[in-house]
Amino acid sequence: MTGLADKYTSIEEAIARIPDGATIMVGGFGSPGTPFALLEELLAQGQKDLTLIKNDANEAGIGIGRLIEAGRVSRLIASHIGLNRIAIEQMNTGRMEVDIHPQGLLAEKIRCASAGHYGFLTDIGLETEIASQRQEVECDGRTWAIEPALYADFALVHAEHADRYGNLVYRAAAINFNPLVAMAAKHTIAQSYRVDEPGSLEPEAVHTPCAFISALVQVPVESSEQGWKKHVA
Amino acid sequence: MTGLADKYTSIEEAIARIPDGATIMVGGFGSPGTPFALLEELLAQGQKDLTLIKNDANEAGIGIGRLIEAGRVSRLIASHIGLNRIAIEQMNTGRMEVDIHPQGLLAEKIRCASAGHYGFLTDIGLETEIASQRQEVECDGRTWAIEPALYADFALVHAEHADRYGNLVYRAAAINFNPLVAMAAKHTIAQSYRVDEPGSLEPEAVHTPCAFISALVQVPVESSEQGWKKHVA
Amino acid sequence: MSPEQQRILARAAREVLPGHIVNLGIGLPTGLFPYLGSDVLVHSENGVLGCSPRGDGEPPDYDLIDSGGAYIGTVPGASFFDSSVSFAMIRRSRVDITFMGAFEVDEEGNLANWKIPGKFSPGIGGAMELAQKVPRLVILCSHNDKHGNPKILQRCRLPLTAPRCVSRIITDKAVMDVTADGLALVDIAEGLSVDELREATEATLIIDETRLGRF
Amino acid sequence: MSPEQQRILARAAREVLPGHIVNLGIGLPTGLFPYLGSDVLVHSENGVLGCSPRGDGEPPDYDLIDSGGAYIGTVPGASFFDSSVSFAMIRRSRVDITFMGAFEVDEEGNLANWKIPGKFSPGIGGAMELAQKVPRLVILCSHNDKHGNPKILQRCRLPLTAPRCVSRIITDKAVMDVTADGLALVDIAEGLSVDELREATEATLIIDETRLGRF
Repeated sequence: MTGLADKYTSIEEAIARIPDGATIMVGGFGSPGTPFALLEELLAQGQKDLTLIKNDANEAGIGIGRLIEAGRVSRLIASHIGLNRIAIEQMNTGRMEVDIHPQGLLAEKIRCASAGHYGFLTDIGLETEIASQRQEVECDGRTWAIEPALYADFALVHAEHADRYGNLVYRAAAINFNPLVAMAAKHTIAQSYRVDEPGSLEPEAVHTPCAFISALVQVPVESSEQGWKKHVA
Repeated sequence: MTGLADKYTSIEEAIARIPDGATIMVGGFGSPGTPFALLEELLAQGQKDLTLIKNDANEAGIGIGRLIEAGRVSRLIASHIGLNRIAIEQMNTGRMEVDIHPQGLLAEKIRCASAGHYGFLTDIGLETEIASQRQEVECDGRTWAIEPALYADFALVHAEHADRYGNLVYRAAAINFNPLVAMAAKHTIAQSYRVDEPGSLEPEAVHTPCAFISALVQVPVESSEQGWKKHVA
Repeated sequence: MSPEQQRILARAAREVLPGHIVNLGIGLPTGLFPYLGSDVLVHSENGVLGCSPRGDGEPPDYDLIDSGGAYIGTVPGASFFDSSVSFAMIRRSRVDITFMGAFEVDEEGNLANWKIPGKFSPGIGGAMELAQKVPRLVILCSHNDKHGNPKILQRCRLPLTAPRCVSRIITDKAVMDVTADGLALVDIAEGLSVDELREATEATLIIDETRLGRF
Repeated sequence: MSPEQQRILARAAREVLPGHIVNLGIGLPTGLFPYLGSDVLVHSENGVLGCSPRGDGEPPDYDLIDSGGAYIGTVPGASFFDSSVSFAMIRRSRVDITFMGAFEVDEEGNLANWKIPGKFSPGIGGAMELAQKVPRLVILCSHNDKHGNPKILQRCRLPLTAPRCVSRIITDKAVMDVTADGLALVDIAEGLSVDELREATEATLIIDETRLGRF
């Protein structure tokens, strides 16, 4: 156990905690909220055989797309990968295993892990193709699908503003999956454009309390430029 | 369907929507976050045979304590009612049925309703007295208790600041169960000390988006004084 | 945008009422933006309530896209939230109406729009939950595919997005309601005959010519 | 506060390490506040991380209480959140250590502190989840009840808060660790003999007199 502010560290040190074979949740919906700098460092350090959990596959050439292209992702759990043709290619050739979940169920499976439960009971997707993959249970005379929670070793998140304890505030549509994965993984590594002293954030405006953060690094706004520029929209 | 700002109404009109026999979730943990003005109006209008869902029973003489004393609550679903001797008395004499849940499970059962699921699977309370009341299911070789979601007809919440669409911001430890019950009930009635034009709240700082709010009323800060003054601590 | 698409959008805009919370699916439905009045809020699955089109010539806000990936703006009264809250809104039917494209729709209101086995399976996104839980689902699509094959079928053949979920279908040729008895024709496109419409449709249409609108 | 209680609190404060997130149960544990260093954050179940005692003579903030109902303050770096997030913190073991009172504790580390059937059943509150999920649970209680009966038992007789959950017990007479072999005595109160302690305890104590501390 170290001091409350000691989680504020270098990006090299923070990412070096991740071993080969790790399961990693990644914040972001498309480019907004994607922790581009942390992903670049992960690419540089060379960890392989990774299982990634992210809403999407970013786009070819950016974010987790670069890890996928480098052959470092053996499995991807996502909701939609349509904007990344290389991810689709790897899925079709079997180079990368891809599990697809409806987007809201993916969010709930991650949130369920943050709450420490085994799973939840839903009626979403009954009578569709996804139903066949799920255990079902009878309650109050109706059938429900069991959706197990998604746990992970690590989460990588992107914040707009943090304090040195690791309290996080996200911005605009960059919130998306970030608060969920931050609470669901065993170790959460956060990048933030701005890091200030404790007391600089409104306590009610904190999206992710510092209790959920293992490591915090400050990154320049320019570290996201690559994502912004290549984003197709 | 009426306009977006038309949910901003009078306290009489808002509470008059609640019929006898309704199931009502109430925000607040102790006094902070308790919608005292809405509860006073409910007392004045006379609805009876109510099922209330609240973390606690407030204290004798304030908040839902006054509805309980007036014999208007036939069932209370809570986590701890130790600060209200009249509620304990009604429980012991059978005047009021009381269901007790561990506090975090109560919060999760309410949140689960906001997500629209049937329930969730937990290991909390296995090997304790509460286990006997729950259906269990076997998953991945372990036993899990099924905790059904808690749905309600109405929720009453207290906010610090709102806009006319019903976007809500809570304050300090008055957040507690308010965002959860606001999203879980079919119709949520919010009171707020301050109500401004749309655009006056930071979009990232909104705790409860207006989509979850059916009616909004402005109440004076003094309406909470009764609760503050009688609070024992 | 083609005149057919504009016709679909102009007709679709009449479905949206003051106070509505609206979700616009990827593709044609996103084109509804300029047709909407000011007293509605547009929901986007990625966590925005109160989307607006980005102003002409405005620089993009790189943190602000809709679920299709387009840079957008927001209206006063907008809010941002996480993906679990966004889908809580959907699953508890706080989103009043949603517009989506389709590969196939059928007489029971079944919808297929996420997967063509062996050809197209990029994922599900938010479609399954929107289709299953939003009280009013309006399909906007071409009446026939690019080879002229009907998309309005007796029974969907592709994997379903959700069963019995569609309320209304608006195509370049017709407006149809899903009813307990089957697909009921509401409006027919200007200049099109009922026989021509039947020819272009696999589903059986319930048609009361005395009550038919034009659009 | 009695000298015995002060002795318990002073000893308990040594359990808290820099960087810890700490939950203080209702009653005696709340008295730990002034003993804690500045590099810890105090968690309260009602949705506060970073509680501090209210300053002398400061007016209360009516929106700011701890889970016991006392008006409190906050430290820089505090945050407020809803009850589901508060218990996510607890259930995923982000709260490092919690202190609680007890009616009964036993040799297996079972804890009973929420209900006395027929006499006291005001509810569960957060106790069950804190006891089951916080990695380190330290019990602070009097060694014997007001009638002199032992509270440190071979087996709990009251309904359990959680089974096998206690790490350490600190009473006015002793500090004991729950081990695989049973309750191991760590420290004994100044002036008390091992025989006197055994007399006051129902549980069998594992005692290595060569390694015993005083407090």
